[in-house]
Amino acid sequence: MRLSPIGCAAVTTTLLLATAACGGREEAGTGATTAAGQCSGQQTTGITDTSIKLGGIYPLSGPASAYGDIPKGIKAYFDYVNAEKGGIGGRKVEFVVRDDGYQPPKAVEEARRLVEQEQVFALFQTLGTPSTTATWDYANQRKVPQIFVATGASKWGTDTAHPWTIGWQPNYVSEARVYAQYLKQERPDAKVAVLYQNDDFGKDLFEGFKRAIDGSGITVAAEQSYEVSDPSVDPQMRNLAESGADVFLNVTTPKFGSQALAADARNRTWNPLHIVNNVSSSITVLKPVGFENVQGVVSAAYYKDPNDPQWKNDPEMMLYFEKMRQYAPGANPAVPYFAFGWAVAASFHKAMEAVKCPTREGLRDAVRSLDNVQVGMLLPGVTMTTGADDGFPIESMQLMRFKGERWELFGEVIDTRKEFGPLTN
Amino acid sequence: MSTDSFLTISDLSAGYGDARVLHGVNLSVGRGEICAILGPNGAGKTTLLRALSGAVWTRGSVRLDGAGLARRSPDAIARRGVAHVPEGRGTFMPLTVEENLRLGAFTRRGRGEVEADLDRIHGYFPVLKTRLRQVAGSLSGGEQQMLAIGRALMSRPRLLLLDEPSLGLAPLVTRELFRIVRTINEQERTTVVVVEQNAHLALDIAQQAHVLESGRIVLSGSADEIRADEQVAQSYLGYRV
Amino acid sequence: MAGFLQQLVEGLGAGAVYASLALALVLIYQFTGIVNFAQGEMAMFSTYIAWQFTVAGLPFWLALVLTLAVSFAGGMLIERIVIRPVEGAPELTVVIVTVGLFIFVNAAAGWIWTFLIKDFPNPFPGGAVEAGGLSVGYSTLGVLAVVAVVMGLLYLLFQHTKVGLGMRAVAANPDSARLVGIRVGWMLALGWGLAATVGAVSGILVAPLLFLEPNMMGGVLIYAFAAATLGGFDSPAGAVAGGLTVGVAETLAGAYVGFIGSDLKVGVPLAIILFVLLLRPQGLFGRAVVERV
Amino acid sequence: MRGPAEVTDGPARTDAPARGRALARSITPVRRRWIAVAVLLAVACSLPFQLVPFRVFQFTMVMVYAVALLGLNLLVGHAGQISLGHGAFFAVGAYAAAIMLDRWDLPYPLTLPIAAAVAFVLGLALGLPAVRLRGLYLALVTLAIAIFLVPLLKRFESVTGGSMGLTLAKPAPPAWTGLAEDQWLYFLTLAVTVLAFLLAHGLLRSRVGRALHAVRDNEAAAEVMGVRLPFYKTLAFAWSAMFAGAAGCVYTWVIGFVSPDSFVVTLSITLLAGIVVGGLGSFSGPLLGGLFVMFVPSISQDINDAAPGVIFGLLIIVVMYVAPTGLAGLAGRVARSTENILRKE
Repeated sequence: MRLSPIGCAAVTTTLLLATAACGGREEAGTGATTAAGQCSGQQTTGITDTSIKLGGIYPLSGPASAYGDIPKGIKAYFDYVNAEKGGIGGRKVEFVVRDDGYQPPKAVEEARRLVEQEQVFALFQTLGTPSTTATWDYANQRKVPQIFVATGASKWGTDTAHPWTIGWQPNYVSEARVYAQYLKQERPDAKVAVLYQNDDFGKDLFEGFKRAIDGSGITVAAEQSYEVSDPSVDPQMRNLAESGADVFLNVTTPKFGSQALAADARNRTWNPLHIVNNVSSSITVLKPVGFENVQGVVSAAYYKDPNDPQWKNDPEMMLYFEKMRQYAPGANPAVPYFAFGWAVAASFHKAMEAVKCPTREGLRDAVRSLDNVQVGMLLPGVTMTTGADDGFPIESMQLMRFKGERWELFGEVIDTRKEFGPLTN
Repeated sequence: MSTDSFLTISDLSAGYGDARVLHGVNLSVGRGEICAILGPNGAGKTTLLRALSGAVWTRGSVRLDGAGLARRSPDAIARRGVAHVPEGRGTFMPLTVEENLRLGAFTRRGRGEVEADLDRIHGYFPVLKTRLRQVAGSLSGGEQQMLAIGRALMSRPRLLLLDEPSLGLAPLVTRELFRIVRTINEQERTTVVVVEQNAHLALDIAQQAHVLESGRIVLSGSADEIRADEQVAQSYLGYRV
Repeated sequence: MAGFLQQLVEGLGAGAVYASLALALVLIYQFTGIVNFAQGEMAMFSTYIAWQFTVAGLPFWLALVLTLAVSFAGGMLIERIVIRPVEGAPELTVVIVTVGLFIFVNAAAGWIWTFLIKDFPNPFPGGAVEAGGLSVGYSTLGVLAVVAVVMGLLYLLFQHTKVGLGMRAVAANPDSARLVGIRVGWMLALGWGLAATVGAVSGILVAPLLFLEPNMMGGVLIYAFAAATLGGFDSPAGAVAGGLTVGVAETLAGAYVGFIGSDLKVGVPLAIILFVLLLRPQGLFGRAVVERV
Repeated sequence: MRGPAEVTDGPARTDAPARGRALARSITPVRRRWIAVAVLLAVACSLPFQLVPFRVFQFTMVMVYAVALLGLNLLVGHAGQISLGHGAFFAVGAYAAAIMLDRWDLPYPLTLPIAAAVAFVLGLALGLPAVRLRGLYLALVTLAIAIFLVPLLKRFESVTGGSMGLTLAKPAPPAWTGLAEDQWLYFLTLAVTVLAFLLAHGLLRSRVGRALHAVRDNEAAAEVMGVRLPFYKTLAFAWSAMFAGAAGCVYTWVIGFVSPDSFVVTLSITLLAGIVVGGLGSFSGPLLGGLFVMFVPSISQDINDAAPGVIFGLLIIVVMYVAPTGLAGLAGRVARSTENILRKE
C-alpha cells in the first residue's frame, strides 16, 4: 500500500468531496436573530428581553496591562446595575472581557470570538488605536456596533465609512486645542518644549497642538520623542531643558509622565509652565513624584478623579466608592482606571436607555444621536452629544491646576466643538 | 591476586545513554599497588575509570576499602579519596597554576596542611613552582600533565586514577612522568590505576595488569605474567616472545 | 564644553544602572552558559519586596539587607526548582525556560502589586555637587559608588575566597570541577543566588529614578544586554565597562547627533555592538573561544 | 472528520491482532509519513467548511506563524544559528506587502514573491556580518535589529504611514469560488503554507541542506571538510528571512492592517519560543509551534482571567520540562511507545 504523491492527492480530493458533500459549516449567522414589528429586520443577536451580552477587548497581559483595570470598573458598574436596578431596562448585562495583549492580530481573533462564538450584542470598548483599527473593518462588515472605543484617536469621529464604530473620550486633537487655547490667552508668545510618546497617541496630540497654534505667536522651541520600550525619558528631558522654552507640554503615558514631572522638578535652572496631558494627569501619577514637586502643573479633565477630595461628597462619587467596595472588593477604587470604566459603563447605560429599537441598529443610531446626555461621573458641564455630522460623544474639557494635594478646576468648561468648530480630517 | 584487596570491582557494567560499554567487569587492586589497564582503542578503558569516579551510569558494585562507591556522584566519590586525572588532563585553563593546585585540595580543611602539600608537589614537579602565577592554559602539554597529577595529589588521594598520562607527550617527558608516579606510589603508598596505550611503560611500573577488550576483561595477572603472554606481546608490545 | 561634560556625567549615571544589571547577567552566563532573560524581571520582583518592606515601616537599610537575603535565597531556589529539571537539555531549551520565567514573573508582579506606579525611596540625598558649571547629582554619585562597591565585593569573593575559587573552577571546567570534589550543582545555585542579589541591587538603584512598576526593567534589560555583549559575556569587569560605555554613547548621541534624534538613539548601542563584534567577536574584555575540530 | 480518524486508527482497532501487526509492519516510516501528510492536507482542506469563521481565522493565523517558524527552524534547527530578530523579517515582509498594496495598488498575488524577495535580500545583507558571529552574539545582534526596526518604521512616515500604520483592503474571493472572505484567505494561506513546506523540504534535501547540517553539527569540522562556511551561513540566514517575510506578507493579507507597534520585540521572542516549544529541526515542529503561539495565550486567559501571563509563562516552562526537545519530540516519543505496545500485543 504505497502512496505516491498522486495517490496522496487522490485521497485528499476524495475526502474533500466527501466532507463538502455531507457537511456544510454552520452558517456564520447561526444564532443570528432579527426583530419583528416596528424594528422588523433589525439584528437582535445577543439581546433578549432580559439580557444583553457585551464583549470588550483589553490588554490583560504584556506591557500595556495597566489598562486591564478598566474592565473591572465596568464590571463593577454592571454588577451593581444588575443586582440593584434589575439591569438596564430590565435586561441584565453580561460583559465578556478578552485579552489581546495590545497586539492587533490577537484583537482581530478576539473580536471574531466575541461576535461569532460568544454572540455578543455589541463590542463595548476595544482598547488602543492599533487594536481598534485592526478590528473596525470586521465590526462594520458584520454590522456589529463597536461603541465607546477606549482610544482618543480622532479618526473614530471623522471617518464616515465605519458608522458602527464610535469613540467616547475627548479625542487627542481636541485636548491639544484646549491647551493651545489656554496658552493663547496666558502666554501668547510662548516657546513650547514638547515631549511625546512616539506612537499614534503622542503623534495625534502633538500634531493637533501644532495645528492649533498655527498662526499664533506660540512656537514649538524643541521636541523630543520616546519609545515605550525606553527605560527613561531623562535624556530627552535634558535636551528639552537646554532649549530654554518657557512652557513644557508633557504628552506621555503614566510611567513616563511621572518621570518627566520628576525630571522637571529636579532641574532647578529650568522652570517652565508644565502642562501634562490628561492620560497622565491622575493623582496616581503625581503622587509618586511628590505633591510638593508638582505645584502649579496644568492639565485638562472630563471625568472626576476619585482621588480628588473635592468630589468627596459628590453623590455619584459616593455611590461609586460604595459599589466598588461591594462589587469589586479586591480593587482599590482610588485607581482612576476603575472610575473611567465606571463612567463609560454609565454612559452605555444612558445610551441603551435611549434606544428606540432594542437592536444592533437601534444602538448604532442611539449612540449617534445623543443629545446633551449627562453622566454622573463626568465633570459638571461635560455631556455627551452626537449627531449626523458629529461622531464625538465627549468634546468638552475643563482646565485644572494642581494646588496642595488636589487639582483645582478653573475657567469654564471648554466645548471644543463650539470653540474651534467641528473636527475634520 | 593480592591478599589485601583495596579496590574491589564486581560485575561492573557502565555506559553512556543507551550504549553499554562495560559488560560485567571484575577486578581487584591491592592496597598500595599500581594496576595497569591495557587494551585496544575503544575497549572501554576510559569508561572503566569514569565508572570508578562516577561520571557515567553504572550497574554492579565498586568497593573502596570496604565502602561502596557505585552510583554516587563524582564529587561525592572525590570526597572519599578518589582522584581522577582525566583524559585531556582536565586543566582549569583560565585559572593560574597555583589556583589549579589549590582546587585539588578543595575538599580538605586545614590551611597549614595545604601549604605543606604545595611544597611537597613542588618537590615532585619543580617546574610548576616557577610558574605558579602563570595561567594554566599557557603551559605545555607535559607541564599540564604534571599539573594534573599535582592537582590530584593535593587531595591526598587514597586511589589515583590516571587516564593516558603519556598522550601527546615526548618520550623523554613520558618516561620522567612515570618515574615520578612510581616515586609517589612508593613514598605515599597511594594505590594507582593507570590506563595506558604504551604498555611497556605501564608494565614497567605496575605490579599487576588487566587487558580489556570490548568491555570485558580478557586477561589478568602480574605485570610480568602479562608481559610474558604471547598474545599481549603481539598486540600491545609489538614483539614476539 | 561644560554642557558636554554634563552630558558625559549623566551618561555615566545611566551607564552605571545598565552595568549593574549586566553584571547579574554575566554572573549567570559565566557559570551556566545561559543568558537569563528573566534577570530584569527577577530584579523588579526583588525591588517590589524591598518596597513592601519599607511600606511595612522598616527603615530603608534594613529593608535593603532583608531584600538582598531574600533575593539570594530566591535566586538559588529558582535554579533548584526551575532550571535544574532542564539542566541536561539543549541550551536553547533552558533559554526558553527563562523566557517563560520572564513572562511569569512580570505577570505575577502585576497581579500582586497592580500596574500602577509606586514611588520608591531614594537612598541618596537629592542635591548635587556643583563644580565649574558642572552639576553631579548625589544620586548619580551614589549609583556609581554602589556599582563600584558591588564590583569590589565580587572581586574579593572570586579572587580571595575558596567558594569563589570553586565557582570559577565550575565556570572554567565543570567536569573537572566535579572530579576534584566540588558540588557543581550547589555552585550553580550559588551563582544564581549571587546574580539575583546583584540584580536586586540594580533594581533598587533603578526604582527611585524610573519609578517602580512591573515593566520597569524591560528597557534596562535591553541596554544591559548591549553592555554585556560589549564587555564580553564572560567578564564581570567588562560588563561594567560596557555598561558605562553604552550609557555615555547613548546619551551623547541623543544630545549631539542631529539626524539620530531621540527616536533613533536606541540605534547607537546597536551600532556599537555590531561594530565591536565585527572587530572583536568575543567582546572587548572577553576571552577568545577557540573551538577544536 | 470521521474519515481521517479511521485511517489512522484502523490498524489499532482491527479485531484480528495478527493482521493488525502485519499491516503495521507493512507501513514503512516513509509511507507513514505520506499518509500523515495526506490526512493532514485532507483535514486542512475540509476545515473551513466545518468551522465557524472565527475558528477558520484562528487556523489561518496558525499557518501564518507556521510559515515564519519554518524559516526560523531552518536557521535554528538545521543550521544551529540563533535569531532573536525574526519578528523584524516578518515585519519587513508585512510592510513590503502593505506598501505595495497601499502605494502602488499592485495585485496582491504579486506582493508575495516580492515581499519574500525583499526579506531574502535583507537577510542576505544582514547575514554577511552574521557570518562572523555565533551563538549568543548572533542572537543579541538580531535582537538589536528587531528593537531598532520599530522606531525606524516610525521615522519614515511618508512610506510606512508612521506610527499610525497602514490599513488595507483584504483580498476579496473571486466570485467563481463561492467562498466567503475568511475561507478564501484560509485557502490562500494554506497554499502558501504548502508551498513553503515543499520548498523547505526541497532545500533540506539539497546540497544546501546537507551543508547546513554539517555547520550545525560541527562548524570547524565542516569547514575542514570543505564546506564554504560563510557562504552557507549567509544563505541560511537569507532563506530563513525569506520564509519570515512571506509569512509577514500573508499576515498583511489576513489582518489588513500593519503598524510598527504590532512588530515589537515580543513577536521575535514569541517566534523563537514557538519553534523551540514546537520542536527544532523537525518537520512538524513549525506547525505545532504555530498552534502553541496561537492557542495557548487564549487558554491561559481561560484558566486565569486576572493574570493570563502567569499561566502562559508557567505553560512554557512546563512544556519544556515535559518535552525538552519540543512538542514534536514528545509526539514522536508517544507514537513510538504506542507502536511498541501494538507490536507486543
